[in-house]
Amino acid sequence: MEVIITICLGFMLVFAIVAVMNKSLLKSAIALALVSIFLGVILYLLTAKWAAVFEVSVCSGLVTVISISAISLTHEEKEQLQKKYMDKRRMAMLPYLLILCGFLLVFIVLTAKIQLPYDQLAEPSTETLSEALWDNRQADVWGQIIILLTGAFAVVTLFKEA
Amino acid sequence: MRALQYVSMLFVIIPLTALIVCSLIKRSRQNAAFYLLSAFAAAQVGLALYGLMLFNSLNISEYSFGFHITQAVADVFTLKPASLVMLLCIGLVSFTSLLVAYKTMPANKKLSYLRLLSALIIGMNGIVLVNDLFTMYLFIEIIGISSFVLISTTKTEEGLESAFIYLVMSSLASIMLLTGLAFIFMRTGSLKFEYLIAINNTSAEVSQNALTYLSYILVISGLLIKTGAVPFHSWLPDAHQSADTSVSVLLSGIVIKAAGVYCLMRVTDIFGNLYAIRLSLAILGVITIAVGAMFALHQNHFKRILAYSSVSQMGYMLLGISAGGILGFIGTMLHIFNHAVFKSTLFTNAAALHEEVHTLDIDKLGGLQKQMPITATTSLIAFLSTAGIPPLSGFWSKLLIIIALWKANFIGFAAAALVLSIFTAAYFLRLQMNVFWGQTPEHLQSIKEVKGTIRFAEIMLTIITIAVGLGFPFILLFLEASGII
Amino acid sequence: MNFIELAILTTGFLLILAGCYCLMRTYHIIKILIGIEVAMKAVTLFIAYAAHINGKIGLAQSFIITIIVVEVVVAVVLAGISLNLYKKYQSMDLRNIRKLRG
Amino acid sequence: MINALFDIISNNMLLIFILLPAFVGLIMLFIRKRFAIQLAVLLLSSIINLIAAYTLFASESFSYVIPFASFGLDIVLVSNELSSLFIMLVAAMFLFVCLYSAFYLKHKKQFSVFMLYMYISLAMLNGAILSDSLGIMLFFWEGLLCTLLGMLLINNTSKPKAAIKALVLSGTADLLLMLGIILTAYQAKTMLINEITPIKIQGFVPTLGFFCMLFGAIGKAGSMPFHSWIPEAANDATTPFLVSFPGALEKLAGFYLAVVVTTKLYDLRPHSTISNIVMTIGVLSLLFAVSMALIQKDMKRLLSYHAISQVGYMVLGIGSGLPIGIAGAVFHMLNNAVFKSCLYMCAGSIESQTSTTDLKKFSGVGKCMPITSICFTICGLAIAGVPPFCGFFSKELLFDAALESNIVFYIGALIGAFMTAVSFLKMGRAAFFGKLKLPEEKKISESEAGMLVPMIALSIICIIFGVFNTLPLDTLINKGLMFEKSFSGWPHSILLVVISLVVLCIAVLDHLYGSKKSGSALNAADHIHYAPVLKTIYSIAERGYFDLYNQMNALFNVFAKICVMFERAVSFTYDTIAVNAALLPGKVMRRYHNGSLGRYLFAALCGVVIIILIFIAVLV
Repeated sequence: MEVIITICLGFMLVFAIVAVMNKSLLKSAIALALVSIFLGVILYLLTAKWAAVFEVSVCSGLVTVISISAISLTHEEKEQLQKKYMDKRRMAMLPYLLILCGFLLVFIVLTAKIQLPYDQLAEPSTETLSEALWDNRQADVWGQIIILLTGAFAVVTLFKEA
Repeated sequence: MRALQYVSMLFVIIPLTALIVCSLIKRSRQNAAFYLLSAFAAAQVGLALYGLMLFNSLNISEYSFGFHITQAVADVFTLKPASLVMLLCIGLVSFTSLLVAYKTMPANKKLSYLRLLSALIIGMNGIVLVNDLFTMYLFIEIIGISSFVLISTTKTEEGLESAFIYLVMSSLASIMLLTGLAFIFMRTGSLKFEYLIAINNTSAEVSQNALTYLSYILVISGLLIKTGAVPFHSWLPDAHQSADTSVSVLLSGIVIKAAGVYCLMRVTDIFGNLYAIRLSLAILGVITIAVGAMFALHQNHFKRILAYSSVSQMGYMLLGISAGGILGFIGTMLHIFNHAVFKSTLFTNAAALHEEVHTLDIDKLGGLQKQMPITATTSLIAFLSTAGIPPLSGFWSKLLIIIALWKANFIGFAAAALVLSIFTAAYFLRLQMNVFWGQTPEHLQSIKEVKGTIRFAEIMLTIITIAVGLGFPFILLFLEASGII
Repeated sequence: MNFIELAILTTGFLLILAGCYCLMRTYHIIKILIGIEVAMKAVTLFIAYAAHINGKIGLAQSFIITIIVVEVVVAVVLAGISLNLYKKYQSMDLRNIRKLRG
Repeated sequence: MINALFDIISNNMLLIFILLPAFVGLIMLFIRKRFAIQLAVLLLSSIINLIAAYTLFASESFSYVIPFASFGLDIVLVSNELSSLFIMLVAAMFLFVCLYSAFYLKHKKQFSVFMLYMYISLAMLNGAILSDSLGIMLFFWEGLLCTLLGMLLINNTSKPKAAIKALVLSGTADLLLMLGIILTAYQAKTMLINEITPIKIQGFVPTLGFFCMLFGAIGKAGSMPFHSWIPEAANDATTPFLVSFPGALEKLAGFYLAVVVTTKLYDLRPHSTISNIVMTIGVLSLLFAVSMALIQKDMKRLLSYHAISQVGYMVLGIGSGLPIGIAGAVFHMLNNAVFKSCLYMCAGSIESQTSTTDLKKFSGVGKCMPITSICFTICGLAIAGVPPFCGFFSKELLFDAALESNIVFYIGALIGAFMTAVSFLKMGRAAFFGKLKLPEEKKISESEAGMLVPMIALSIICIIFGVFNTLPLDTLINKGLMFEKSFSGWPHSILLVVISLVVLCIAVLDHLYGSKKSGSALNAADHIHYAPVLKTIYSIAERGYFDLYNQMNALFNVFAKICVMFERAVSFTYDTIAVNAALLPGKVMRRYHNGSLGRYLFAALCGVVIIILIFIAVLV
């Protein structure tokens, strides 16, 4: 399992770099969707199955749809795009930066012997998602409903003509 | 106890009802919704005062409640005297905002404004009632999203731009906040306040972990962005300047405090009042006071000066939090309340000027004392209160904060806070001189004093400023009796 | 710290770095959305792994689902604002949109 | 029943001094256009206040505590010898200035607002004097600042230069005071004045605390370098304001605190370095202000500079740290309140008739306004220090103290006395004697009786305090300050008296010579001028050789010019250097805010780094 997770992490990083650096926005959006999908796989392997479903369907699906529709509604000339935004040039440092920071991070963690902050404080619980959400986190449910309603108002307000 | 149960539930139910009513109502009936929401906001003020009295008579320090649909549902909200003070401010500022919006908001935007306002009120009520870090994050997001849309409601170029900047900055805040929360969650397995406080009080030595400290830093930085502390403040002046004035009242009056300062206060408490956290808040507080004031000295837009003044005042609240202890707590709460009152007054004055003169550029204004006496006087009183001149309300909260800093051994910071209050006086004097004093230019001779709801709001808030300043001893005694102190 | 912990920690922070770098360097509005999303993925990863360590997987799933809902709403609002900006400026270039200064 | 009522009143007596004026002030706001009622309320309330103050002065000392929030902010009001003395002086002066202001502002629009401010100032003043806790005192002190601002702003919002200057300068002084209070409370571990044993001024913190408190106190009284709003106010504000604030009430408030600072809070040793520094400030303030006064041509402005210069005398006395100096300073303060407000009243009286106080525009109104001119003469003689008027005795005490400290201070004080006399001779003769000249053709007469009554009363007090000086010195001041030695009676050192009189004579001669030379006042000496032998000498003299007056004049001119330059430098510091220093960082930082999102995010990340660095610094 650890091997698959590691491979997925690697893919996530690679596609994240693609999403950030690519000059074509469409490809960026698709790379982002791929990042989401690999994250979904990792979530599945970490036994967060409901979360994995949401991640794959909503994040890699809905957010991609939103960004692609935004891109297509506001399209600019393609050649102009590359000249104007210079994304590739401006982001050229990113891979090197990431490699450098990655090594630095690993170095710091290993030399300073930093542990993940886990104190055995919490007892493992068998609480399922529905119990957690509906019984113990009622406020989150209220919050989700309200935030969706707010989103709906936002759509009404922002997309309405004039 | 029964009364307290109903009161506390009403704080959730009232704005929820408002939200549902506003989402269902027809556009032709929007004025009815306006009156309803105003009544609700006023009711919230009354309920908060009543709640404080109940706490006083019941002699308890907090009250947990939830909506028990089945037996298994846990208590998810906690009411404290401090949250009642916040609820009072929320009600008051929302009421003011409604009074201002009645005049300033274009008719075709009114309904969206009402809907988003009720969502915003739910977010703010939620944030002061929650007892869980993650739920706190969720309500911060609700506040954030409704604010972005409220700022861009008028769809001016400036409004959209500032909403965009605000959105990106608060996304950064969310990322920091959530990363921090993830590590805290990793360590403790729960994000409930009481649980975290218990852990931090019992096992101090286990927290000696670099990632735990990193998580604290990230959570605090995230909240500082929401507060608008320097150097996290860049979004704040833009947003406050370009939103409709009724929205600026909300943003400056309560949003940055509910989503920023109040949460910081809770979080500092939860993290065990670490010296490192308090020191960083104190240093950033002084920087914020100084830089905010220096920026304010150079602005030419009435609302932008007020926005930078808000930045500067946030610094005092950060200092109050960093002082810690009961005195710092009281000082910060009172400063939140006072700032809510006097900054709303000043923004209401801005609305009055905009209604009558149609510009907020202070170079084009001047000598309006004779033409708009009420606006000029209320602005002067609010300014004196901001500068901390007794016996107005602002003096007391600043005094308490400075005494608290002194007692917490932050003597240098206390002195800095004292000295930097000169700047406050400086930029407000400049404002007052350029707008209200001096010669009246030719084209402003025919200006009339503003009428209706805006005038009412100005007078109401000024009376509160003066009354709180004069009646401060009694307020402090009452707070002492009701168990906040 | 074992290998998998180190891998997740490093990848997470690098993703956040990539996202923030994108936010700081790009001139395109939609790229900003992509930067935010990339960083949010790292957050989700952290929370899921936290639950994997301390065994509170139910709780963590409720967190993740809530975060996803928030993410979507933020994306919608951002898209809405950027469409409006496009209508005003006929461009998605952030360098044009600098009216507020000082 | 009546006993119970009496008990309640006497128990809450100290609150009366704060609540009664505030209440009366509000009443005044609502009575409009009925001058009789206004006057009645005014007289009644001031007299009640005076009687209450006298009762307080006659009774034993006691304190009254209002429980308040529990952080050492209890309202503790104390009536002891010192505070009751000042309460009484304030009450007495208030009666006079209020009466005068009422008649001056009769039927004017700003009457009720002005009276509201006056009464609230009285309440704040009483509160500041009575409160025993330094924190509460600061509250009342700042309240006084608010009313000051309000009074300067009445119907003058289009040119609020003086108001802003006053706000900035007094605000700075108050800030120093606040800092001083913090430092004092830090050393003494208490805020209550009565619990503090005088702190020794040794080391940095006590010295800083002492100077902060003293500057805060004398800054309120209008000493250098917090003075420059007073001449400004002479142009902008109404005369009743000048009569009551720079003339009387602010001096009382400032000096009450200065006395408290030097006798109760800090242990100011005579002949110490600190004492010398304070006395130097006093002498400089005195010389500076008086030479500025010498060249003024406007009555109100001239008087305002004298208001500053007299503070110099008082600081000189206080700074000496000797009992005779402190008694002299308090006595001089009392005298100054009397004759300075009377002089302002005279100026106001002239202004009400001629509608100007510019000496270039009018002269010789003495025949039309005999009472005013008599009052002015008496008070002018008193301020110049001519026996047997009150100013003479207080100045002699101060000279004594100055001589005992250092002869340099004595000489400085003498020069000050000389210039005071010269400037008053000039002003008095130009304004009241000689040929009548008016800015416009109209008949002028004496001012109305209501304005004259306080003037006459104050002039009589001037004489009484001089002739029967046991009354103020023994009965009032020695009781208030609890000195055992009596300073009353004729000054004990005849030599000093002779020197002072000689100085006065030189001043008169100088004046006569000068006015003859300029020919503006008297031309009686013409025949000497053109006498056969003397003519040549005069013609040489006129060219300016070996002319002592000319030499002296040149010297004074140079000195006056230096003073003007100093004044300009102070203004420049306030107006330009300080402002630009405050503005510069903002100007630089503004460039950062240029709408670039990347920059904003970068700034935020820098903030995170700052916090991380702080954490590392604290934890590692």
